[in-house]
Amino acid sequence: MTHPLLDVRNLKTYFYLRRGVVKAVDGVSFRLNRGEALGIVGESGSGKTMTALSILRLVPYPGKIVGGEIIFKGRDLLKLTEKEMRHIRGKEISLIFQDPQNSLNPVFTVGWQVGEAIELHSEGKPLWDRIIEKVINILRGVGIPRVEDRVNDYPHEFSGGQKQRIMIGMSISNNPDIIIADEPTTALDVTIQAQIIDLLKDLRSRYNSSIILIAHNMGLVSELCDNVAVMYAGRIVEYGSIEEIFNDPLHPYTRMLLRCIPRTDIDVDKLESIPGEPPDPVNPPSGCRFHPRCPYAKEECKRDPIYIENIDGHMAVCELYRR
Amino acid sequence: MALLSYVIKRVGLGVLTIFGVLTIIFISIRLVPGDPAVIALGDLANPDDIARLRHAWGLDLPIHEQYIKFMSQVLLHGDFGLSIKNNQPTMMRVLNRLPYTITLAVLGTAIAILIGLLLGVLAALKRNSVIDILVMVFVVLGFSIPVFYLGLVFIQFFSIQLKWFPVLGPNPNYSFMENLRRMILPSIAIAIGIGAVTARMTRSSLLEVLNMDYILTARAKGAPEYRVVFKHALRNALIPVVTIVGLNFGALLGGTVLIEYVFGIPGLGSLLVEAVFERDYPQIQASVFVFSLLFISVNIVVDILYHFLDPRIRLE
Amino acid sequence: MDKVVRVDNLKVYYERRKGFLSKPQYIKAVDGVTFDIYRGEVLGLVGESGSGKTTIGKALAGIVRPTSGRVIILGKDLYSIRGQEAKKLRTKIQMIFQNPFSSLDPRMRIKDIVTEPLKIAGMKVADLDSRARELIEMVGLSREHLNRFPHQFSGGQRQRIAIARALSTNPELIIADEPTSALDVSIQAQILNLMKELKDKLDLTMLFISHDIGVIRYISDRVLVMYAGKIVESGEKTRLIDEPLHPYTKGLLDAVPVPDPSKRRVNPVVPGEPPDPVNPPSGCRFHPRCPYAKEECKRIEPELKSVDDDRKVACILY
Amino acid sequence: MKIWEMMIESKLFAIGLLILIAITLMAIFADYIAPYDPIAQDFKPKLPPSPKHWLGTDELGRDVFSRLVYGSRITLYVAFVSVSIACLLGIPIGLIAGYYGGKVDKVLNFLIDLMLSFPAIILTILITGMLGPSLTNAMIAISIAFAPRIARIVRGQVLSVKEEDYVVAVKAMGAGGFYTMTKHVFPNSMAPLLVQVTLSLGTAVLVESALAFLGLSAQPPTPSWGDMLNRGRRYIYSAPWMLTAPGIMITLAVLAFNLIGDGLRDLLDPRLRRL
Repeated sequence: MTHPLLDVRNLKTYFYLRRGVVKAVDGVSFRLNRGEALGIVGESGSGKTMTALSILRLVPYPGKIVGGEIIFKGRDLLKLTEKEMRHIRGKEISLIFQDPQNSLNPVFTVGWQVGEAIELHSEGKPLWDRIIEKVINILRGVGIPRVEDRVNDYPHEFSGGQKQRIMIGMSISNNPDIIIADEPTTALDVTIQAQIIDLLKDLRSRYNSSIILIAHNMGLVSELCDNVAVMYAGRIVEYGSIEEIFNDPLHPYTRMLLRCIPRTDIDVDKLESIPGEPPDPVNPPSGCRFHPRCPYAKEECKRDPIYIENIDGHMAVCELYRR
Repeated sequence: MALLSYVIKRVGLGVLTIFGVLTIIFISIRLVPGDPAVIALGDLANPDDIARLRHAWGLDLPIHEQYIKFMSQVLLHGDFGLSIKNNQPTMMRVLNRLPYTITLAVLGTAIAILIGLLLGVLAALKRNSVIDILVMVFVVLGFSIPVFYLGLVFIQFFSIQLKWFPVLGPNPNYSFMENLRRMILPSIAIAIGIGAVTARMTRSSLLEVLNMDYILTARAKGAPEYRVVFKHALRNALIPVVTIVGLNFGALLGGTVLIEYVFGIPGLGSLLVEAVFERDYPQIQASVFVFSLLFISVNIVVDILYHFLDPRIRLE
Repeated sequence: MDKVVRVDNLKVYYERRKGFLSKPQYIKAVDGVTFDIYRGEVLGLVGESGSGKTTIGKALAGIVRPTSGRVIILGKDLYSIRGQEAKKLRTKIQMIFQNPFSSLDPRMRIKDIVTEPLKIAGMKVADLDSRARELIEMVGLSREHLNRFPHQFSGGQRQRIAIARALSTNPELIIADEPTSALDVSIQAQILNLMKELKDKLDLTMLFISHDIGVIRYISDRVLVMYAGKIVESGEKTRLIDEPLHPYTKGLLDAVPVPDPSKRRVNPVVPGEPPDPVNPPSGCRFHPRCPYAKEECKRIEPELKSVDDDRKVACILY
Repeated sequence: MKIWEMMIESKLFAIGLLILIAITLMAIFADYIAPYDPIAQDFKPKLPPSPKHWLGTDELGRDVFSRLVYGSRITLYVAFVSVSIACLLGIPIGLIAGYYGGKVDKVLNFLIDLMLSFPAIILTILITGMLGPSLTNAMIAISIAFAPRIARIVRGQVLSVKEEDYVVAVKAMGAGGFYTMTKHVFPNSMAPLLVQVTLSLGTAVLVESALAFLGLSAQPPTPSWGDMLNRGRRYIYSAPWMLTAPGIMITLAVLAFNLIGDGLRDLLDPRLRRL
């Protein structure tokens, strides 16, 4: 087997708060191959965003990566110097955020902001005119109308959908190996969301970039991804191909999560709902963190370590499969 | 152009405010218990003199005519009447004293902004470190120590103990350079309070901005940290800081009165205090007016600057 | 059938002044909307942001005065009656808000929150405490919760409290404005199930506003689809969603990603963005984005016409 | 929250409160604490600090420590009375402006802005200058200067609370304006107002001592910290102790109110505390 493009091993990112330690990411491992689109799904607080930020080593204060390895093209990103890491960010791995309203700097023109991403990773010092030319091409490519007139406009002069297109343009400006998209359509309307998904699909086929799509919306993931990792309370509880996850989920959480989504295509009498609430991040339950809400929970589920079932890459962390 | 029309509107509002300020100043003489002319000249004054003064101040007219006379004199000629002290036009005396006060205010503001930005940025970048704590101690103390006491402490320490500076501030008898040297201590004293406020605002504003998604965007692009802080964050963080500096300029102007008193600087503030003790009502009115005129003007400039700094508002 | 609500050519324009001297502009949030809500049904109101669905909710709740048109609830014109009569009618309408973190007064105890509508209505309740207990247990919380403050609860629990509050006066109409969109899916399912259960048990009449068609399909009986301040289509939910008529409804339904990798979208997406509510396009407001648009769509403003039974659509194609 | 819980939670609040309590006790028990009559000129002038006169004597032979102790009365009295009057004037104006909105608000807001076009110290000097220097007039001046500040804070607070969902929710229940205002808007505006009033008390101490320093507040021989500082200024070479003690006391009093205000803000708004 060839080496994966990205290999995250036992990643741990903790937040040190006054109340105690929040183990936002607590032993997460997954692999991403070149050209693959991986979905990471979970509810709020499951640690999916922090996993993304950890890969770029951009965890905000007071969070810290306290363990694990992030092997990217054979190098452990956690062992790079800050300067080496800067050359990875925006050039080899880029990031798109949830809320386009806040992800562009309000006091600079969009042309300058996209241009900066190019300038920062250019050899020598290219002329700004050349950069702007490139910016115009990129923005045209992501579907901004009348680009020539608009490169010198400020972010607030664009609609939410257009801002997200600009962010996407920025993220592909250096033709990166991996694009991490953190809930890129959550703040957008459904029709605009569909446009953005199409754009991402299109870019993926054009540039052969790998995509990590972070989402809480299962529909979005099924629309775009090849493989899915399901997170719950800081851990991956299930990983598999898109078909395996949606057609044959192993973990009770995945199964219930899928069944509690109100569908547009079928009528149901009663949604399955997961009882209870997600756990307190400072004092998560022992053993399998889902056990207090799980209808199949057994006594063993409360104990560490937990059983990992792995059938040809379809993996679930659940005692149900221990024989 | 949007910015131009905003400037016109803002200046128009300023003019309206100046009208109101003058009205309040006009009314203020009604606060004098009894006849202002009698109080100004003293109980033993000659009745003719009192009548003349009453006439000069327009107190013998019906109130609406007094108002029209007062407003037209001020607005058309900048004339608040003659000073009781030496019969000079009050406005001329104000203008003679103004350069000291303006120098003090400008130097004070400049130093305050310098201290404020420097300490604020430092504290924000070294959050929760010893430096941050020291800056916060400075902020709390600088905010609490009265400017006049601080001036006296400076004199005790820098002038009397260390003999670095003369005890008294500038006055017309010295050369320009000497006067500038004598301005240093008063300017720093006046700057500490506002510097503290600015530092605190800069710190919290910068910390807030550093939490924004667009800062993460800049980092995710691979921008080096100094560029993230000084280019992407500071420009945004300055927007609220500008407002705070503008609002506190009033406190700084009030401070000049006290600092001029402490250092014996013959500025507008000491003129005001002298006028109060001499019951020189026209002089009080003229001096107070110029103080609020300065404050209003600075606020107009700040508002325009604010519009300039923030494109979200600029193009509305 | 018994009508609880009759909305007649409702228009709500918001005034926006850009500056001190400039001419006011009018945001046409709702621009001529007519519909009914029948007793015992859940009417789903679906649309994207800026379509005017929240404004309709507020107009029905009595907090946004219409620019023109009428809102008739239980036979009375909500905005022309006064005094006791108005007060009496208002207590029969209750609202549930989107964000449970801001819709409960942080300084009040839960027992005061859930019984507040009774106090405002001036309703004589023999035992306020027992009513509070009854309400809180109806929404799946327990009586120990009554003495706590809102910040001690999670989002889902707070929304339960908001539901209890809305039920306190035995209202004839409940307006639910995106009650689950601030919640995680697993919690959303709990709240939706609770609302459905209560609807059946208490025979509630409800206007349910949402941008999520899945939620609308689950909870409502009939659906209105809004676009740029107008209703473009209405009808029984299953038929409307399975066989949409209006090009916008079709586009909207197509755009929703389904959690099933075998059902990936194949149709092209609706291009463009919703129009500026100050200057909406002439004719049909959807024409600039519509794949079937003809020349006359720019001129003729289509009316909402019955196609069959209870199905209405505003499009010249029909 | 209980006061002692708040003190444990916020150290700054605790320090501020302790200083304030100390100054308050000093004012209440001045008769027992002060060793000598603060007005009597019983001793040799300008005696340096000694066991007999902890803080020395002033140029008229009065015990500085005794004057300092009695001075706390003036300071607290002026601060509390004038800020209370400012609240009595400012709170209703702010409530009316914020609640009614529209034209009423425009007019009131213009008047508030107008009063705020005078720097606070300048306005108080204008008023005391016209009324004549005295303690009462200084208090009147401070009340007038602070009322628009309070009004503006209340107005801003009402305007933002009015838009909160829970207030809209109450309106949707059919509640009247008066009910909404008294049950929801006003109680939820109180916390930030409390912070501002505390900080205003500090500013009032500052302004009063500035006026006294200029000779525009309490007249001699009344012991006041500002006046003591002004006397000390004249003997900065020969009797430096005369200005140090009152200077530090004014600073401490202002510091106390600022610390309590900041502490309250942190305690009431946990969002800011994270920064």
